[in-house]
Amino acid sequence: MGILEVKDVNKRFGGLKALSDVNLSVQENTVHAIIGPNGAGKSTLLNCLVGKLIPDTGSVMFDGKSVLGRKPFEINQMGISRVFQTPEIFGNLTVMENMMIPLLAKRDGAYRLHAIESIDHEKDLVETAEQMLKDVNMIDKRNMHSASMSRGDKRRLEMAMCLVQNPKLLLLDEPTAGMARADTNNTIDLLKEIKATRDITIAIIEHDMHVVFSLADRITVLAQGTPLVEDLPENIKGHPKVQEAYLGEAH
Amino acid sequence: MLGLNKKDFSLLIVVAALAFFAPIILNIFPKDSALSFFNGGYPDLMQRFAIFGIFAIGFNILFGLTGYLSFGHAAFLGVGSYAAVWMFKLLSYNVVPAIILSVIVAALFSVVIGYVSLRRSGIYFSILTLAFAEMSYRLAYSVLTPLTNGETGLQVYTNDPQILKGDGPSVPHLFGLEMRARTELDIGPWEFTFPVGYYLCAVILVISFYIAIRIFRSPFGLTLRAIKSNQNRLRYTGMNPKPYMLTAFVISGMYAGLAGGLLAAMDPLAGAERMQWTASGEVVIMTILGGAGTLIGPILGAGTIKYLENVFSKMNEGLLHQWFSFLPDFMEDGVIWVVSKFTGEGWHLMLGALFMIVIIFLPGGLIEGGQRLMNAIGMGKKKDEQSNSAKSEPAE
Amino acid sequence: MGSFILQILNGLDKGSAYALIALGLTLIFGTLGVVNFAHGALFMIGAFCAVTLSRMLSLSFEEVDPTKTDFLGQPLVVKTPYVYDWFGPEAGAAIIDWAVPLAILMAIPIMIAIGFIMERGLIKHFYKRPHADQILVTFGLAIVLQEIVKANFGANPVPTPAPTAFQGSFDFGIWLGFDPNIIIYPYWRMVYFAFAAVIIGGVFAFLQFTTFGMVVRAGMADRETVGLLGINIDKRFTIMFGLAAAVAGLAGVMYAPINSPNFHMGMDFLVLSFVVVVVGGMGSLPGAVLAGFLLGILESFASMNEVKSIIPGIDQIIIYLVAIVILLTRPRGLMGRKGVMED
Amino acid sequence: MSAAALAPVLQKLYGNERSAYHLTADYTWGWTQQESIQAATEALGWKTVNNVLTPLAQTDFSSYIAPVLNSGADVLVLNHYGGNMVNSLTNAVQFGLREKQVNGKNFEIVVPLYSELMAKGAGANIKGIVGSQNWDWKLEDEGTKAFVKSFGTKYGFPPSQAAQTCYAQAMLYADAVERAGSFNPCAVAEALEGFEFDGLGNGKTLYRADDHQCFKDVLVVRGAENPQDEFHLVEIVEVTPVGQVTYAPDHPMFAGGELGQCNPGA
Repeated sequence: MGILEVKDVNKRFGGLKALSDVNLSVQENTVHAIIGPNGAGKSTLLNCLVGKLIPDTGSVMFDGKSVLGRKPFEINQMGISRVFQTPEIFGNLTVMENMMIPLLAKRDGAYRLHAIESIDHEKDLVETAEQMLKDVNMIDKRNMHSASMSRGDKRRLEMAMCLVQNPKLLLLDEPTAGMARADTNNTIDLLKEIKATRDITIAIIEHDMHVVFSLADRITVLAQGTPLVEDLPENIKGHPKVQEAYLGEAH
Repeated sequence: MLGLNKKDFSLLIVVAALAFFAPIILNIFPKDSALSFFNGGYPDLMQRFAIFGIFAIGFNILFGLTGYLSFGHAAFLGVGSYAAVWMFKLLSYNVVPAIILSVIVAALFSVVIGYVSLRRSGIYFSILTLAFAEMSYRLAYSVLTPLTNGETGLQVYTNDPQILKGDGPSVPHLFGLEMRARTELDIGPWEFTFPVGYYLCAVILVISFYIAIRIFRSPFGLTLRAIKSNQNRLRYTGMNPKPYMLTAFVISGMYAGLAGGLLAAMDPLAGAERMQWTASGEVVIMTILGGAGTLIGPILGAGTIKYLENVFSKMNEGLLHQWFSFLPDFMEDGVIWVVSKFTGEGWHLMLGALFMIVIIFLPGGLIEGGQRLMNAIGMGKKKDEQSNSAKSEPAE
Repeated sequence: MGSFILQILNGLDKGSAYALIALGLTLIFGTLGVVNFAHGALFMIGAFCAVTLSRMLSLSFEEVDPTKTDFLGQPLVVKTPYVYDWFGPEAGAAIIDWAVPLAILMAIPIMIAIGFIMERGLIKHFYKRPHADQILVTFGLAIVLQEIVKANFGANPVPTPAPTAFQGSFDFGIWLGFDPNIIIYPYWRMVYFAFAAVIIGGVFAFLQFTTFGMVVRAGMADRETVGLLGINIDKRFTIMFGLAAAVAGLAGVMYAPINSPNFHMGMDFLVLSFVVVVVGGMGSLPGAVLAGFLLGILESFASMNEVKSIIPGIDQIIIYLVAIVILLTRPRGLMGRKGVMED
Repeated sequence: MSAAALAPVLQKLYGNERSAYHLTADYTWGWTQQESIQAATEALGWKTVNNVLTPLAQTDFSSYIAPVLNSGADVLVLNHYGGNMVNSLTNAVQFGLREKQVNGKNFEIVVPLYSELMAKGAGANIKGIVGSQNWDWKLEDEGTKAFVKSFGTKYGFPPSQAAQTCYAQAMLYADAVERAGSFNPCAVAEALEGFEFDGLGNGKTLYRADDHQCFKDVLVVRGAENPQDEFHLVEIVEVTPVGQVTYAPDHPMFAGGELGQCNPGA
């Protein structure tokens, strides 16, 4: 049994069949990559996992519980954190304040009224946040306005915000999209370190094969809404079906 | 101190000192001097400073922190006033139960209106709040007259029950201390008035301000700012923005109700015109003029508007002739012609123009203006960074 | 049945004013993405164009008539409009009588000019600012404009009658086979409805059948892409602002005989027209027109005695009630597109 | 009061057999105004067909006016004031009500209370409309003449009734303070209670002690059909003497309740 089990998921948008009979099993403490050409349904699948979309049929089980019908914040509370394609952070807040929000959500749940005690008095949370910032080499930016940072820093901050919650599953949506090579490599190093130092499962959607083959323990190839193959990275590389799917896209 | 950091504490002290010494500061010009015209230290105006300051502080908790622009907050002020006057009618002129009930009633109203309006965001939210407020206003004037006494306004009549009145005073009072009682102090050419009603408002203003600081600095306040910044991220971070928004909405509604209750406590009369959308627009203007999202901005904005309203609207042509009599005749007439367009009855023109100038050039309001001024003269360069993160968070 | 038809007529007429204002608001919002709270003020300025023209035409020279006295007992000063002198009393009187329709000619260039000045001088600095700032700065502008009008024309309504030929009312009922006096409707209101229909049709035709309109429509759908094509969309948007101002202004000119213009009429319509726009769906032109007529008709039905006797006070709140219900059930209004103005 | 003054004139002009349709501004002033005019006209033998409340914020009254002709009424009473009245009257005339015949009679419009400012706002629509006023500059008494002369010389137009009211009130207050020898509101009130005066243009005027109501002659006016100049918008039809409009302090319809105790303020 994997920590994330997707069974027979179908999703239609009007006449377009975005996902058909998707089955996927992500094992605990692995990095599982989902690749596929444009329009293969990767983002749709991801959105079905985090509560943004509800599949027409099928089931999505996380940690033995169904996520279907739950709102994004409930799914996060179950232990799934998500990194977006373009970094989504709280641009109006400082880096440190950005870090406090996920910690509050983790400790207090989806809603708790803490209107009187100062945020500065949350010593435990502040310490955890500082430690996390140290881990991602951002501690010197703690008082910076996050909107004014570089895109790479925003990505790192977003990753830190997800990791600080100690999620069981981290979902990454093309974490290196639009990045320069150097930044991409930094991100790969960061993810490798995370993988090495934490008990965490990572599901990653990616275009960049370099990233995928540096990180993934298992790979699922999606084409036209259906999983083509699921296998170890070394077996995927020369797989004829995969080549066909990608070449098919090129034509 | 008081759970505040040093900077916030000094801000609180400044506000408390200003509130406490307002009767002196605002009457700084000797009473026989020509400048005494600019004195604002009379009870009615000072009470308005404090009451609308409270209203704006509360509005800022919603608008300044979350960015949700409500165009219907005057409705809560209005129901607060009605609730207070009903307490006067039923119980006694003691202001304590009146103010408590006005806050409670406003809270109930804001739960209902907030719950519905917050299902939408952006301009849709603004229109929903506007629609609710206009409905309240129109019904208060007509169908609900048995509750509101229509355009005459709700007031206390001698045949009202007032079951707890006994021998108590026939004017609003705080356990016997009449709101309109005052002490006057003459020092040489100066004359100062210290009204009881004002001091009640001032004390409540300082407490309200203190609570607002705590809210701003709390995890709740941070969450509200996160809502303004990126609701999507917040949802995927495990928080449910809806109840936070509703809480903020209700808190600001309670502030508005408190302000309404105090208005009634100063003058036991409640009218529907307090609920009109233009009245809601006024608190928006106050908050933005001062600086939305800053702590002290809304109080400044409320004070500025109420002061200008009083001072500019009472400048008439005779007075202007007096002032500009030093100019040669042809210039005098020209200057007066221009100035008179902006004063007296034309003061709204002044308000509109001032408001436009602030929005265009100072999106952060007067607070931003002050900061820029400080920077320009080389002061507060160092403070800037600090205040950016701690204090000022411009409208967007 | 008669009263039903009558209220539909009423609703169409009220709706034409709402629709015209909402149409202009939507043009500005759809093309420029700006929420213009000063749009009501443009409507008001249009109405005062009619007032101004009728005053200009009535400009008079003064002669003392020693045979009569004025209220102070002094010789009476008789005023004769110059147009009487130039064209003879009859033609002169006719010209003054037709001041309101003539004001259309005057209002078009004035309103377009005001629109250009507003867009170039103020609005263009607000494209990148939050909607709240746009609302607030145009709200400030609305106050300024209405105060300027108040300072020049006073706070009281200024009666501005329709040409004599259009005064009185037409008995529709007879025409439809009812008894006399059952369905009567004022001529001028029918003119207003027809006028609104022409303007609305004109605007749609303009957007539909001209290349200019096509580009603007494309820009409404996707501003950035059209910009990338190398089309100077900004310039076209300025023109659109002028057009929207003209639509609002003409709606105001023709409205002057229906209710005597006063400085506050813009604000009275503003709130309503925003409700109309939102109910129609922000950014949807057909939605704005549809919602304008729909709300006009609903408002008329709510004011019927039969309805009021069931739900007292319903006419006070009907518009807002409908707005709330529509916004809750159809979040983007009747015909709104997804993603418009939701942040 | 205006109703009591108006009724005899209405009877004289329009007879005893009329059916009235009321449009009433939906707030307390409108309600009381409507109530008194209904009572006064019903006493003449008029029937009341309907009374429709209109929202105070209404600007276009067409949907309220459209059903009037079809209701069988031959008189429309507009219990509106200020902007409401200007718009509703304008709308009513637009609908051509005044040119219509109902029940074999000319259709008439009555506005129980209006001022010159409102008449000015309504423009030509005010022609022939009967209503009541407090005061008019065309009155012939010495006080009025003197006031009109000095006001007219200074401003170039005759004073409105609002101008006259302000002037008269300021004079009265000054006089009351002088007589009371104090600015204390209670003393001033006492000086005015039961005070009767004349010479300010309104004729003999009484501030009744019992209920603090003011009693004086009421003018019934009518919008001039052919005004000789812009100042002659209305003509005086009749001056109803004060005796005819006085009512007992405990009159069920107008009784204002007890006065309560005077509160001098701080």
